[in-house]
Amino acid sequence: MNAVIIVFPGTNRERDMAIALERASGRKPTLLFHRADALPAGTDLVVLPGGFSHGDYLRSGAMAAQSPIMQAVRDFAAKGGHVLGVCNGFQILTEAGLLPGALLRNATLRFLSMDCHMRVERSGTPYTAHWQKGAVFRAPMAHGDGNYFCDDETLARLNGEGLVAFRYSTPAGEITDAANRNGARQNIAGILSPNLRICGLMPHPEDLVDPLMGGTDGLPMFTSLVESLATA
Amino acid sequence: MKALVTVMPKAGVLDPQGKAIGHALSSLGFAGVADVRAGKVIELELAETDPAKAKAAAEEMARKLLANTVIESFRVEVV
Amino acid sequence: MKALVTVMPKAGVLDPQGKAIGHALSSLGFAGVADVRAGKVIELELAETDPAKAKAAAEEMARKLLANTVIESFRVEVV
Amino acid sequence: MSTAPTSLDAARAKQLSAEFGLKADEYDRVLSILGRTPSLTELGIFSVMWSEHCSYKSSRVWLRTLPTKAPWVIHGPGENAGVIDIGDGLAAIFKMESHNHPSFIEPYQGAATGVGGILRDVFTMGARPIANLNALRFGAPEAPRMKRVIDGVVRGIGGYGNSVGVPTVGGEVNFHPAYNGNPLVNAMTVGIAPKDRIFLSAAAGIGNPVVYVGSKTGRDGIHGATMASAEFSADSEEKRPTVQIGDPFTEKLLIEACLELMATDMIVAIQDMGAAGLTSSSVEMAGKGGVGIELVMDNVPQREQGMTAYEMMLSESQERMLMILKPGREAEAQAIFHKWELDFAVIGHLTDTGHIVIRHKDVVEADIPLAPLESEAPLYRRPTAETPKRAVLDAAAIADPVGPLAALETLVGSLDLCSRRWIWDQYDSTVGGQTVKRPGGADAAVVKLDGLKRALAITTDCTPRYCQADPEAGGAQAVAEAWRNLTAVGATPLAITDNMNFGNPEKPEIMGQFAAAVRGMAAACTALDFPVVSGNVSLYNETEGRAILPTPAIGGVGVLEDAAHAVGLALTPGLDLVLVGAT
Ligand SMILES: Nc1ncnc2c1ncn2[C@@H]1O[C@H](COP(=O)(O)OP(=O)(O)O)[C@@H](O)[C@H]1O
Repeated sequence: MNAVIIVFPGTNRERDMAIALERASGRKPTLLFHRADALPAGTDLVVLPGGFSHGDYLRSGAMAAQSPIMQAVRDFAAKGGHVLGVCNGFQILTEAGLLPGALLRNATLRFLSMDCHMRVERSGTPYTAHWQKGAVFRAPMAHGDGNYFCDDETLARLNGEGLVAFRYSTPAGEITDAANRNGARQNIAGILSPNLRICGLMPHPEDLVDPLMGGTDGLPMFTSLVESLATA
Repeated sequence: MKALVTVMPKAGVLDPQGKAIGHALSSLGFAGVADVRAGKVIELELAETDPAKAKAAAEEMARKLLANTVIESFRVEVV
Repeated sequence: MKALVTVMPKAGVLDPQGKAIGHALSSLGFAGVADVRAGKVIELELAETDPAKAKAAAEEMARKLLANTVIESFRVEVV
Repeated sequence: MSTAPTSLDAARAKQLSAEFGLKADEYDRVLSILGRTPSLTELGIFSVMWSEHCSYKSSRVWLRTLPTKAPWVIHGPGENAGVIDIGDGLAAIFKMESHNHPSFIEPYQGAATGVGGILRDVFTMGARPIANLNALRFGAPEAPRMKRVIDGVVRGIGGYGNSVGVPTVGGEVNFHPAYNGNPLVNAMTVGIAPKDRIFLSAAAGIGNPVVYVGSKTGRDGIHGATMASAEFSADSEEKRPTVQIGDPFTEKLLIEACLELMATDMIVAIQDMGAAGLTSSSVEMAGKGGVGIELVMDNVPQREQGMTAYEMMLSESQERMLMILKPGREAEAQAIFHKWELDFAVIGHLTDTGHIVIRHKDVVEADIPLAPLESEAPLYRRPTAETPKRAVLDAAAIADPVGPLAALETLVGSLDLCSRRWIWDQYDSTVGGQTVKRPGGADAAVVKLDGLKRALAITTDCTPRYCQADPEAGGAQAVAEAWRNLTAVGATPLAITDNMNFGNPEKPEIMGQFAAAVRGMAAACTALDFPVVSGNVSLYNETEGRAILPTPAIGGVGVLEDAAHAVGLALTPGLDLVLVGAT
């Protein structure tokens, strides 16, 4: 799997992502600075990692969505390429119009840094193949703007087409308000594009891939990707 | 000339900041505040001297960057 | 009636947001943007019907809560 | 071009010197060093360099008595941060610093810029910052403004650290009415560098270019360093200078750009612009290197119109660094900073005059010999009065009116002991992917070194009420607690940084607390082979004549050869509980 991690000014979880991808695939991903206007030949997966691109001033992800490299990412996606956006990366994907909706300020108005649980709503995708539908996993979240919003029509479509990937849940898998710390619509933590190749989510599975750091709950996402892309 | 771009959350979009401000105002004892919306204002100092052109340019900037029209609406004023 | 409270960073106070927005606008190819300042606007829906009183109340809210007068200045408009 | 700066009117200069915080005899020394009345810029430079904050004039005689050496110490106090050998060819670089006064005036920005400042102290030496900690003391939550201060400080620390992407992995917080008008915000950063690639601040090479990088200079916090050295009065809210605003995004770019430049061989010396910005960095770099320095203010990147040399030399705008480059490498270095969208300007060069010369608009605004500026800096051995020893309480003789269960409940629910989750839930503690023990997980935070088995354990500790009762025992206890917290996670304790927060040193009882705390710390450090490698002093922490509790905050660092051996707090079912030590 040839993974490329895009580094914007202010990106800060590129190393975490590189560690997780290398752990799952045995290969070091390429780090690509946002000024590039093309992806390396043979790219299988583009990752937009977490951080505060351009300080997240104005709106999270808004300025990064306009970076030169994003045109190449759009073209890659249009040709059916796989794109993963985590946290700030998810925000950038929505700002760039590659995923619907927007990430508003957390309903608590505070930065939220803690482990959360998510229920897998759709299995069998390149991102979730290693989980059963309904499986629950844990991951740290660390964001100020993670409150997923979309209009009713979009919401109906996401639900109807099975494009909600993950919802915040209790450890037992119940979808409750208390589990929905940032106030996201219908506890949505992550979504997929209609072709299931673009995925955005707020929490950080890449920070939970090593028993030393508290567990390997996040690893299935990366092993799913490695297997799907190896056979693709 | 100066252009003021005011960006507000669209009607129907959750506005946690506005809600929290409303809450804080009432706990500070301010009565009669029915509704609060919190938005942004961006002041642009433009080289352009023609008001109509300045307004058009600022609107273009708002559409492309300053506002996210999925959740926000904007208005531009030239002063 | 409606009161608009506009809160801006004081002159001379660093405005990292404005700086970054200015930068982004120029890399998007917008020329002729000399300076950008980013602030907040808070729309208050007030029960008060007397404009002068509404303005005074909104100013009081701005001083007490909406603006941080150490680093921000504000203006109030009643519409 | 004129050659000598224009002196101020003599009477005006004397009056201004007092306003800038110079004592009458200190001002006389300025006159004798210059042989004339200073210019405004010169007076500004003297007053900040001789302020408590920059000169350590009240504390230096005591700080010298702290043990600072061990075979693993690479650089002790005197550099931007302390440097120790942690094995595998690596060095840990760390320091703690206060931002108390700014955090009271504007809690969010004060705390945020405190984090920014301590990060720069660490990455300026070549380290990538891997962990932040914060030691906080607040007043009673019901005291005026205190809720806003608490909220703003915690948000500010999180806001800055989260954005630059350095995990905030630990800290401490206490509440006491003595901090009602003077909360303490002490921030600590730990970074990692190859031990043979440490960057120092001593300038060298006559003719070498002096380079300014980072943000532009504005009129921020002019005279902040002298403010940090003056007692608060009720009207200080009026006198405040323009508050410094933190820009963590620019800091993040500065970290990446500096580390990229440091991977080359272009840098001769580098220092961050901290308190008293351009003044302290240029004076210290040239002073340490024994060279002269000439700066042209016209070349300083400026954010505002019409700034004077005085304003630029004293500005405390954040996210700026000063460095000396090897000759002829300017263009290469500039390319790196432009890639990261940062300002880069050659603002002067090193000279053989031994003077600092400031030019602006073809006028010499300052010309000061550096040697006496340093060697004749005031140094005080202020009178001390010992804190009276209190009678030892006979625990057995004290009645128990509540019973152990109720007492336990009260303790667990008390402000100083209740859960700190509400704080660390706002701090990104996992970014970097190396956090083995997060806040609340162990007695010290444990952060692994990327790609290695090795990990660092880090803690901050101090119990101010012990220090109030007995400053010597309290100082020793704080060091011992740091040592215990490190050993409790399985680490070998190596060294400490400290942040000495005290009241007005001109009062003998305060200076007595300071001296006793240092005695206690020194004794504990010596006994435990746990040297002090860096630190910071914050004095004049008083409001209307009432001092804070003596608060010598200790930041301890230890090493674990194998991160997998780190021990946490969580009890595991089936194991025995063993109490070690006498009760
Ligand atoms: N200001 C803070 N920032 C981050 N973590 C904190 C802060 N204050 C306390 N903590 C964390 O809370 C936990 C308990 O703190 P404390 O009661 O001071 O610990 P101890 O007394 O065991 O040393 C520790 O893990 C500590 O790092």
